[in-house]
Amino acid sequence: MRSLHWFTQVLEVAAALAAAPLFHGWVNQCRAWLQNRSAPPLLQTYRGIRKLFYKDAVIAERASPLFRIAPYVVFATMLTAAAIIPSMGTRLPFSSSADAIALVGLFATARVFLALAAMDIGTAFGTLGARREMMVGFLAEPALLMVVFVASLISMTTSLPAISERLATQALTLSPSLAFTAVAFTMVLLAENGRIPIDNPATHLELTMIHEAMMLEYSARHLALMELAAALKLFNYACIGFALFIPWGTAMGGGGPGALLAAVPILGAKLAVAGAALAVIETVSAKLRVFRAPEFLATAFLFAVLGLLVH
Amino acid sequence: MTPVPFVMQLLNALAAMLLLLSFAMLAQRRVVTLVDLFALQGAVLCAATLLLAWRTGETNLYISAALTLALKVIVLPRLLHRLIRRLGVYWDTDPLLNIPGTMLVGLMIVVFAFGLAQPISALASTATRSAVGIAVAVILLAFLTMITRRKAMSQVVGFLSMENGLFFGAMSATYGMPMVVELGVALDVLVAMLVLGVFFFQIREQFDSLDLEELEARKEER
Amino acid sequence: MDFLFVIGTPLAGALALIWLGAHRVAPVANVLFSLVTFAAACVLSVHVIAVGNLTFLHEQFFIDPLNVFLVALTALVGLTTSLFSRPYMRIEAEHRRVTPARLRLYHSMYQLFIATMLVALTTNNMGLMWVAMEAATLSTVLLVTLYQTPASLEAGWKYFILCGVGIAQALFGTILLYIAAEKVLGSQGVSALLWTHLDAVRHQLEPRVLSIAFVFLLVGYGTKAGLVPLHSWLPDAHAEGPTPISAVLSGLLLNVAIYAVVRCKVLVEGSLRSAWPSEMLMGFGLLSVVFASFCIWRQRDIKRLFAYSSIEHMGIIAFAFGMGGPVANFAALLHMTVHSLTKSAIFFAAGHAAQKSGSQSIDKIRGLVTISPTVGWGLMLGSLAILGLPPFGVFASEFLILTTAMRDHPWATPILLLAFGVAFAGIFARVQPMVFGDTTAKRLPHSPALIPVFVHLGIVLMLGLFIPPYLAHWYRAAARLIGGG
Amino acid sequence: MSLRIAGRTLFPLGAVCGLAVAVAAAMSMTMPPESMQLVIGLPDLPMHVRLDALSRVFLFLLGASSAGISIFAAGYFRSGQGTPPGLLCLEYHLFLASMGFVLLADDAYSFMVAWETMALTSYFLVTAQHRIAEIRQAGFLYLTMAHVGALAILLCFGVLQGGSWHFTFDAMRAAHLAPSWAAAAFLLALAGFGAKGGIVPLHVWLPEAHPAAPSPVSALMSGVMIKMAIYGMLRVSFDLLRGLDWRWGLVPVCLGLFSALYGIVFAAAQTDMKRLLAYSSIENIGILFTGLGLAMVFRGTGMPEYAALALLAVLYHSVNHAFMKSLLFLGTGSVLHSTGERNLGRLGGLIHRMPWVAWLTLVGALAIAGLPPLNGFVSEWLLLQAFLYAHAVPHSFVNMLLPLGAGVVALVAALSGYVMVKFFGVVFLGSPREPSLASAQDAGVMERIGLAWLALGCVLLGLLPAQIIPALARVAAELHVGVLPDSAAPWWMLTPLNNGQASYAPVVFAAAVLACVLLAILAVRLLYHRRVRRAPPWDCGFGGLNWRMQDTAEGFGQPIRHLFTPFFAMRRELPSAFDSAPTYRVVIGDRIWHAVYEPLGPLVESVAGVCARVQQGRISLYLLYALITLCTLLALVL
Repeated sequence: MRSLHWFTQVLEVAAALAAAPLFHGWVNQCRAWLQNRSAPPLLQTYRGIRKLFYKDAVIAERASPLFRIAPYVVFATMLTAAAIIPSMGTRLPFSSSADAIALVGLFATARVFLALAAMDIGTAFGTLGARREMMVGFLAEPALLMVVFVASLISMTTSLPAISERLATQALTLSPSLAFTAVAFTMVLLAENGRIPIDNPATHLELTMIHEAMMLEYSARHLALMELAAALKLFNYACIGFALFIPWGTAMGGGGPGALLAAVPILGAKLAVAGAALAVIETVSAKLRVFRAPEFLATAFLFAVLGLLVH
Repeated sequence: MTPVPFVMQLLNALAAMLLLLSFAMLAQRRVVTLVDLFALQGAVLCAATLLLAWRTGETNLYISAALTLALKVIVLPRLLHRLIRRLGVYWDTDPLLNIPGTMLVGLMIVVFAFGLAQPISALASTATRSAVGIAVAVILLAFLTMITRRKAMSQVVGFLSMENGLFFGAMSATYGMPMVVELGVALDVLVAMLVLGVFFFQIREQFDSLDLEELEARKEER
Repeated sequence: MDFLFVIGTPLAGALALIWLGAHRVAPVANVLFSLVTFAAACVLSVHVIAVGNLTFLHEQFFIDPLNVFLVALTALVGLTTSLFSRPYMRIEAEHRRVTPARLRLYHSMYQLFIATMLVALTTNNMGLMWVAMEAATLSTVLLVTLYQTPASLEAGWKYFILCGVGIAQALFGTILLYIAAEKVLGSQGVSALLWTHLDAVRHQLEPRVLSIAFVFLLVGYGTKAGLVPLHSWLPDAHAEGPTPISAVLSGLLLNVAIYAVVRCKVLVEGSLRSAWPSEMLMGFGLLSVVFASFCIWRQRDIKRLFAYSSIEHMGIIAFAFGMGGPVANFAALLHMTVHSLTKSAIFFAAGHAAQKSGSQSIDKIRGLVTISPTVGWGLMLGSLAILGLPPFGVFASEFLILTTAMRDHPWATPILLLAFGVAFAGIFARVQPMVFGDTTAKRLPHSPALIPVFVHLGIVLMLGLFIPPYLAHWYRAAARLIGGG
Repeated sequence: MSLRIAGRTLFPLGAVCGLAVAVAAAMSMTMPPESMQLVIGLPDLPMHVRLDALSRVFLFLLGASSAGISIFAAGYFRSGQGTPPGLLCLEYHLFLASMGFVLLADDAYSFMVAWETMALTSYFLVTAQHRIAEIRQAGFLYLTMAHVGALAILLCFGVLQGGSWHFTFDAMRAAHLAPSWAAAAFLLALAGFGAKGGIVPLHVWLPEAHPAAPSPVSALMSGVMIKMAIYGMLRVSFDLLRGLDWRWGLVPVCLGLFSALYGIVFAAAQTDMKRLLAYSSIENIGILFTGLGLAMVFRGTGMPEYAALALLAVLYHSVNHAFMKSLLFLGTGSVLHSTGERNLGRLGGLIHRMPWVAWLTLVGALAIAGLPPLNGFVSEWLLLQAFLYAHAVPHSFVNMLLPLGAGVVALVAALSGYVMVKFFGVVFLGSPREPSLASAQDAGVMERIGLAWLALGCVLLGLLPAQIIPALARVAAELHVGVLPDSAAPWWMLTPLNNGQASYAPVVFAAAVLACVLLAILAVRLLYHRRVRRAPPWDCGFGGLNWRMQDTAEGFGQPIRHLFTPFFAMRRELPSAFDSAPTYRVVIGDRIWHAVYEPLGPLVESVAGVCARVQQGRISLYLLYALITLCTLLALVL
């Protein structure tokens, strides 16, 4: 049984690493369809990353070591996060060393490093991006934490797999607090992953860009790692959403190898649906002005708090 | 009610005179006259002391009377007169409160003093009911005189008059204080006068006048 | 014998210094006389500790725990002040602020002043006490006007008149006391004014007369102690006289006046068996504390500033004596000690500061730490000590007073605390820029001899952390004597 | 100068002593409380000292963090303007000693003596550069607030003794107070210790005094001294004060949350690096008060385990903050020394010139931002865990509203991330904003050791909470707050309540992240290549990049200013379209200062004016006062 748990753990991390670009590509494809464009291939993200890895890295003259370390740190945190989130099975040996709060802290670490790296060169875009990222972050992070907190309150634990298990074993009722938090979570997801209406990953317009502004000075393998980390982040967020709001289908405590086997396609299905839904949201909504972003996120925070109140 | 002996009636009359003189000083604006009134008050005090000494036969009181005569009737008025001549301050300007107003306040003070004196007179050695009250009144009237004057000289006379009141109080109520004390007090008064004399010259040297308005510079900023 | 030395040395000194005049040994002689006085006072204290209460000269003088510690304190501060005055007055003479004739007056009157205070403290005769108090006023009036400036003359005049009038009230109070005592003790002899005799029969004294007497005495000696609203002379006199005189006026004379009030209070309360004399003292105390704290905010003259602080502290002491009881009395006595030590130290430092800067105006004194670190730190530490910051002794007494106030008169505590806060901000805001900050003045080649300042502050610091047992014993005995509460 | 040499040897000696104190405190954690009576003190109240678990924790905090600060100080203090180094050294060590004595004091008198000595010595340290007018003003404000606070504490002790009129802490422990008196004592303590700690609205001195002081002193004040306020608060609320209604615990919770938010929002708007850190201290004090209040609520409502948890969070955060805030202040000290600049607008790019300082400061910045696996996260985690149980409080409104505190804590933690990115990014990253920065030197050996020691502390406290928590839990047990269950978890795992509901294993966690980083580096190198080319920054191809194009500190704080406008009293000077030399200036004011403190001076002045009216120099009037006094008193007597 223990070995199965370890296997689940490794599988989850490997799957995250492998499937994150795929999910990213899927969302892009869906979006293109919805917008009547011809869609890029599903594996386009992989190709882009592979290409970047082969290229020579160009680094600004005045970049400090922090600039070169940051992509690895960001990537590593996202990967570690993937190890905590119960995407396929809830009995993860590693998850006991980091609970949901630590997960939020992990995301914060990534964000801080990203922002610091962006400020390192001293370009106008870099600092602008860092500032905006931190602005989005300081509202998104507590909102996410409140989402987790509501779930923790319902299940009386902060361990993410345990939350997931308890929510899955509950009767299938629509708890109002969970409904509120689900809305909040979706909004946070959009904001944290640089999606419309907060950011547009497809544009480099200086007035509006956030995430891309921070990436401008990166090239080659560093950029590849950053892109991979971004994809992983989106994947992780999706998996958090599944764990909190649609935990059914993941391999729970009692389940053997069969349950795990069943969990893989179920996760795939969830991802497919989620990606499509994300694309729909992005298509139907318009990009907000940067100054409106705090309002958007404050609303998310408010929803999460409402969820706490109606608990 | 037992008839009051003649000596006591005389004492009462002298006491009343003291009070009257106090009122006169309160109303007087001319400095020279003020000093004269003070000398007169000293003389009355001396007479009262002698009377009491004769009645009680206390030698202490004779010495007191002699001291009073020497100091308050002869030395101090002469000293003051000389100062007035040397310094040329004959008149006080208008007092701070007009004379009728001052008189009215003085009257109230007398009433208050008499009220105050009642428990003391009950305990006093002499049978003069009003003597203590008059002493208190003289003290407080002298106080009032000092408050209403604008010249340093008049203020000093007020101060000395207050001393008279004290003396009268001590004498009428207890036949005088112990000798050590009385001598000490007399010495102090004398020294005070000497100090004052020095003072006047210093002040005049600095300010060319003895006007108290010159002496109002040390104050807090509002 | 030792007692005669205590009283006689300064008297002899006064005469000798008239004779010595402005001779260059006069300041040294001044110190020597003070030293002998201090030594005699120490011997006397040891003597009293050994054998208990003493009376001298047909009971005209007596020594008990209450006054012996004040005698020792007076002699000590008298000594240190004379030490301080030696270089200080020399510089003043060099600056041509005082003439040799005036210096003669100064030295002689200084000794006389010390003598009168010692007499006032040790006399058993309430009348003699009055005489000594009046003599103390007279001997200092001419010292206040030593500089012959318009300001000092004005201050001297006010000092003379207001204290003279005040003390006249005290005389009347003494007369009334005599009237009441005579009925009990008889007019034979002079025992009717001897405090020890009065104290023995205090329960038989006629209460109504005594209450009136107390009012007169309180107003009279209260004027000398600078209790608001009778304080008006104090800021002027303390600010305009030469600094050594400010130091002894603030440090010693106020103590003596408070001592006189307390002696009277003991008698009156014994007779009355009611608490209103205490309440009156407390009222005066509170009023003084509050009024002085606020007035501090208006000061532009360094010595005036600390004169108001003296009023505040006299208020605290009066309040503490008013509360009565062993702890409050103890605290009040302790406060008298630390206040007189600290305040005289502050005046020493302030005097030097003013001398260096050529002005007593707070705005003109800047950056003392840079010009002369000892003066700067002396002033700073002294001010902090007087503001009641631990570990200085002032805090110890204020702690005891505040805690007793919390117990007995909780309503007064917030008032006191408010006043402390206001006084703190007021004084500190003025001292800080004087001590710290930039200055255009040059650093002085030699630092002034401020040993007295640091000796005083050292003692105060010690009293904050550790009160020697014999001293505590002494205070306790004195506190018991005062009783009340 | 011999004094300087003395300072050079005395400071390391002080560091060794600090270390010894820390070690001794840590070793004796398990021992029962010891107490002693000293010969000094007041005749009826000799000084009492007592060493219990609570004092030991704070002694550890004091010793361990001051060790690093002292080492740093040995390299830092140089003679120059202001107080000479020898005197500074004396004041510095007196300051340390008085803090130690605060922790040992076991009666009101010795506590007050130590407490005020602490204020006094730190005041002298703050005004070391006394020639600068702002510093003098800061010092004045500081000492005044400290003194007023001390008066409140004194009053608090006066209430606490509860009628026994003994001022030993033992007497206070034995006293039984009526609920209203207990509340009064508590509020007085809150005011007194809050003024020291810098809780809003008593915080105004803190952003003035901390920047004014020399950096090691700022570090001591922010890192250690304001913890003394927490110590005092804990001592009063959990040890001395009995019979307080639990609802009063909500007051520090609310004040704390507000302070935390207020502090961090202001920190985000600052342009002076030390002011920024000072405001961040206000935030942290707010968090500490929140935890304290929470513990009180839990204790009062019969949930000892949770109370212990909240108390643990407070203690842990105290220790953490001592390390990280000292580290940051020392970092700014090094920057200040080598550049002479405190203004963020004139710094930048120092990571190249001062790599040691930069990297060690980064540890502190990340720690204070509450990022795992550093120490700031641990205490944040503990506090959030405690908040998780807030809904169990048996009161209908409280149990609904209290969990919202977690939201505020989360918001504050996220904002502190923002602030630290601003702080570190603007000071150390980017390109230098002044030409003079090119000559900046890295810190000396002593300074590096000091910084490294504190950074090490941050890391160790972050990685080994499971080893430290049992020691801290003794405090909760000894104060009868509550006992945490024995942990059945392996040594690397932090499971405070041991119910499987929450666990955190920073060692594993850190190892995982580190392993991921290393694996990624390795994989990239093995699979691909290591070719790197250096080139001018791309910057979207605009070219002509210069340092003025970077965000300024004002710019970085702009979103916060925009979002939290009601907090600030802002004064802007905007350029018009026709200015030949357009300037933009924004001055951030504190509304509380303007509303509460500014009118105080004029108020007192006006009362003083009324008093001055009495004293108008006229002798007649003075005589009249005497007469009126006499007559009034006589009338009273009759």
